[in-house]
Amino acid sequence: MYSVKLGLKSLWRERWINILSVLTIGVGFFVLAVVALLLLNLELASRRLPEKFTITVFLEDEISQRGILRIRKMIERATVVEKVDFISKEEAFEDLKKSLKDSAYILEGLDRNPLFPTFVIRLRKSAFDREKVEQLIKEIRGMRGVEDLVYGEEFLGVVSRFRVMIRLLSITLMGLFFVATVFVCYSTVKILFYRRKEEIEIFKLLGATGGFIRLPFLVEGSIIGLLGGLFSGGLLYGLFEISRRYVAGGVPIITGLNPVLTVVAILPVFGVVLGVIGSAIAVGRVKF
Amino acid sequence: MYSVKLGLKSLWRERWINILSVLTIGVGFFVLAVVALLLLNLELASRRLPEKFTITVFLEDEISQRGILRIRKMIERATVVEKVDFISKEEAFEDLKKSLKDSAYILEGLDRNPLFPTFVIRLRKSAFDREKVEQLIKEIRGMRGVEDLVYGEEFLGVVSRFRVMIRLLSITLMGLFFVATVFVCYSTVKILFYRRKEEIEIFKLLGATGGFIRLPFLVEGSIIGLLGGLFSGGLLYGLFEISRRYVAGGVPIITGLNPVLTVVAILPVFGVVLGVIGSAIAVGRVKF
Amino acid sequence: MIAFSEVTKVYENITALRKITFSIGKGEFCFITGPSGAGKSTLLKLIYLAEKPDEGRINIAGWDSDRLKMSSIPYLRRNIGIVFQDFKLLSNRNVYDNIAIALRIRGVPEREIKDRVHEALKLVNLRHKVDSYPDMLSGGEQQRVTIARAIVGDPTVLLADEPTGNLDVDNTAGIMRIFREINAKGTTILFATHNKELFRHTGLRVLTLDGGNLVSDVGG
Amino acid sequence: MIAFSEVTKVYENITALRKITFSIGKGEFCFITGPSGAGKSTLLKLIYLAEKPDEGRINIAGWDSDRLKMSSIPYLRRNIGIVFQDFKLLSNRNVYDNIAIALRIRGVPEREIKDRVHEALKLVNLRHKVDSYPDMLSGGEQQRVTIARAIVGDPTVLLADEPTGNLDVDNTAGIMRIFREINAKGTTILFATHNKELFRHTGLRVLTLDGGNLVSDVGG
Ligand SMILES: Nc1ncnc2c1ncn2[C@@H]1O[C@H](COP(=O)(O)OP(=O)(O)OP(=O)(O)O)[C@@H](O)[C@H]1O
Ligand SMILES: Nc1ncnc2c1ncn2[C@@H]1O[C@H](COP(=O)(O)OP(=O)(O)OP(=O)(O)O)[C@@H](O)[C@H]1O
Ligand SMILES: [Mg+2]
Ligand SMILES: [Mg+2]
Repeated sequence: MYSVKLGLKSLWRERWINILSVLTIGVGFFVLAVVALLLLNLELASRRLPEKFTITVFLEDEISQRGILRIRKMIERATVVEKVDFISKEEAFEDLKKSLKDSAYILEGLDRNPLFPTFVIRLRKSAFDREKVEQLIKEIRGMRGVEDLVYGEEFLGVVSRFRVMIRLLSITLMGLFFVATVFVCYSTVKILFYRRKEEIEIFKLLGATGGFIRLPFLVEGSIIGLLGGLFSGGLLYGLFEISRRYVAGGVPIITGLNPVLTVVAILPVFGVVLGVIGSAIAVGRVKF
Repeated sequence: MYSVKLGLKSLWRERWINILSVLTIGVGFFVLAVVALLLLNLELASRRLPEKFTITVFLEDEISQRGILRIRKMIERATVVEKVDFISKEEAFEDLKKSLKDSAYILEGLDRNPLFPTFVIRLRKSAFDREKVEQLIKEIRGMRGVEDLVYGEEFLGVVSRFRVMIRLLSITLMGLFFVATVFVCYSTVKILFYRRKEEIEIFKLLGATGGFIRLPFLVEGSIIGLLGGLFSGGLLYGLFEISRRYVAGGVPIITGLNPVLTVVAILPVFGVVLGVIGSAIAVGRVKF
Repeated sequence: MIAFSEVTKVYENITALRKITFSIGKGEFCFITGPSGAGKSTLLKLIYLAEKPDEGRINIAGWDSDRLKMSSIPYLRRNIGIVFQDFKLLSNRNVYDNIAIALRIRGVPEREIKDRVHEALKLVNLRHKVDSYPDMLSGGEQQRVTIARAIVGDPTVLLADEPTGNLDVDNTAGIMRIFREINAKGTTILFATHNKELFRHTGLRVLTLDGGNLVSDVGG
Repeated sequence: MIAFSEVTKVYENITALRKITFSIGKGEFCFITGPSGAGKSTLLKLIYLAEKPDEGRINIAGWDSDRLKMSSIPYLRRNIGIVFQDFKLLSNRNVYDNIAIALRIRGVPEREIKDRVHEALKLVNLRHKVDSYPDMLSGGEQQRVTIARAIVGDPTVLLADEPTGNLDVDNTAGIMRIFREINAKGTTILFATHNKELFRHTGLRVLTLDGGNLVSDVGG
């Protein structure tokens, strides 16, 4: 259709201003993508936190193998539990020695192993739920054969608060950056539109329909969006590669940015969508 | 001068497109400022890391007060040292008890205090220098009255690598974001300039000098930059206030962003400078 | 074909047309004259629907301007060829494209467009300027491109607003000849001009406007 | 005042002016005529330095066009009033500002500008349109604004390119009268037009161009 060709031609005719637009949008996308990846990875990192949180259950010294098994089963049934490890008296002593490191000599004077057999419970990282964890702790405390239980009560609170904060921050910032990028797209297309007001006026007077007028802008907007997306994808991939190759061992904040290649691939699609939406809004309703 | 008035008038005449420009630039600055603050605070946080790094020096059990003083003076003379704390045998034992927490009962069977009097050396956060620290460690080891010395040899390496990485990342990202923002400014002014090509052509034919043609653009560019700066400052301050008030306890990553108010104040100045430079580049040399 | 009844057009503080009534039959060739600011262009704008009347009714080819849906305006305009007083050429397209666009808008196939554009350019003596851009043309050449664009679509109505203001005697005669030929084939023509020489001895109908009033309607 | 010697101007594939030689004295009133595309506008463009000659030399008020520094072009242009064939009005400024801009560029104080703009508007009969924007004006009104802008600065040379193409007989007569008055005060005038009626009985000098050649130079 001629209207489509018109958009393509206009792309070339106004190539300088279009290159500016592509670069502007590209940079916007790039910023958005980098920030999004940083936040996503921060969120992922914060999700890993509760995994490190463990509940240590001290069992009675003279507990039977059967008792141990019974308690283990009880614990494993809870949904928040990821893994349960049993540590015998002897293993516990070795562990303590290791953790004391250079001060391990203080244990030398001991005449007997003062430690208890223990269960170390690792909590599941997904579906981390403070209430359920507290419920579990209560249950374990009530079980026969359990001497004592150690858990980071305060730490637990901190973790879940931190998670909420990170999530809130992510959503706020992502929202802001998204609005900013859409805005850059919109204003770019709007400026293109302003520049062509006269042309549109003439087209209308010559009998062009609304579709004929709108279509070239949509084509142009989508291609500018596509190129902007490709450009930002290129930038991102470049940043990724450079940081991987030239920084000793790689900058983990960047190389660790997990789905970097997925994002690189998605950016152009995102560009086309935004370009079309931006153009549609910028052109608006065609009046005669 | 009329030329200045021209710039002001044109600002009003093309207010819609100018508002778009202001918003675009404002969003650009905002993104830049937020990223800059995040990176700055990450850098500051990483500077605080070595502060937490301590060298623990165990002294001989029977060391004299004089000997203690002599070693202390030696240590204090080193430039990398921030603070030296002396912990007596008794204090050290209490500390150990605390750090063992619920397992402190294991110390009950001890017939004597097995610990040594110690110096805890806190390293200076500024001017952190791995080589000097290792030099100091070597010296301390060689001193009379020193039984042993514990320091995070590996940790030391990690810290300095982390510092380098953070700094590299900051510089790269800041550079990229700066280029992006300047670019948005430039393309905004360039688009304004494109729009007024015809007007400029007419001005020239009527006998306007280069200065007369350039000045309105500089005025307009600087005001758009100023408004963009104010807008971004407002956004930043808004984000700051909202996060302070409505998020329980404040989002530390934002409220902790240290010089937020300074940045809010600097943004408009930054905007004017960029606006003027952008305009000057966009207008370029006036040919007749 | 075109009927005005008691049409008034007011711009902010000025009455550009005051209670104008006239009607033009199919295939007529009618001049509109009057001094600068008389309302000639405004009258044409009302016909091609670039302006709406404040009072009165306009009927174009059976369509009542009041009751016309906005979406059908383009299709009405496709039957009207317009020579704009200020040319309205697309400055970023060459002569060929400026003329072809009128056909492309109508969805005419590209091969047919080529023949018709070249034919129109031949009529206005501008075949050698086919690749030029408007700002590389002289005033008179631009005006002739505008004329070529107006006639290339074989319109049923041709509105010409001061189409010879920038043309010398010979070119003017050429354009007048073309218009007479088109008219002979059945196209209704409205020709706004301040140049009384153009219609003095033709015996064609002349509407004279002055200060927004229709002061005379003679001939035809 | 203005002297062309063997001036040739070539645009890409076309020779717009070929070895043109003539000279115009201070205070002269000279017409330039010829058919569409003859090179009239090109000749004027060479005088106001919008185009450079490819061959030959042009001398304007003692300045040699070859040796003129780019930075002094604005100052030379300030002595030249130009009526552009395509008007070149600023579409985003009203009539007052469009005329005043010519004086503002020269640094004339605002109070003086007001008087002079109103005087110029009175001369072209447009005082009632002082606040209108160009697209609210009829073709002839726009042309008169352009004329007012050209004369408001009391130029030593006035270049008028088809300044009456959109004007009716009465307005044309008015403009011619103004030009004669300005000329009587010492302004040199070059008046390009295809309308032979304008100079037929004036006895003024007429340069005739055709296809880029100077084919006659009579009167004066
Ligand atoms: N958009 C507008 N807004 C306000 N006034 C307008 C507008 N368009 C035209 N006018 C005024 O209406 C009057 C008639 O204008 P019109 O263009 O119809 O005149 P015209 O007969 O074509 O004159 P000309 O021969 O000079 O082209 C003029 O006084 C003009 O200033
Ligand atoms: N910038 C340009 N590039 C190429 N050709 C040009 C350019 N400007 C003018 N020409 C050509 O030079 C020739 C002379 O143009 P010019 O504008 O001087 O004619 P003119 O005598 O003013 O005609 P008119 O009466 O139609 O205004 C024309 O054929 C025109 O197409
Ligand atoms: Mg008109
Ligand atoms: Mg000309």
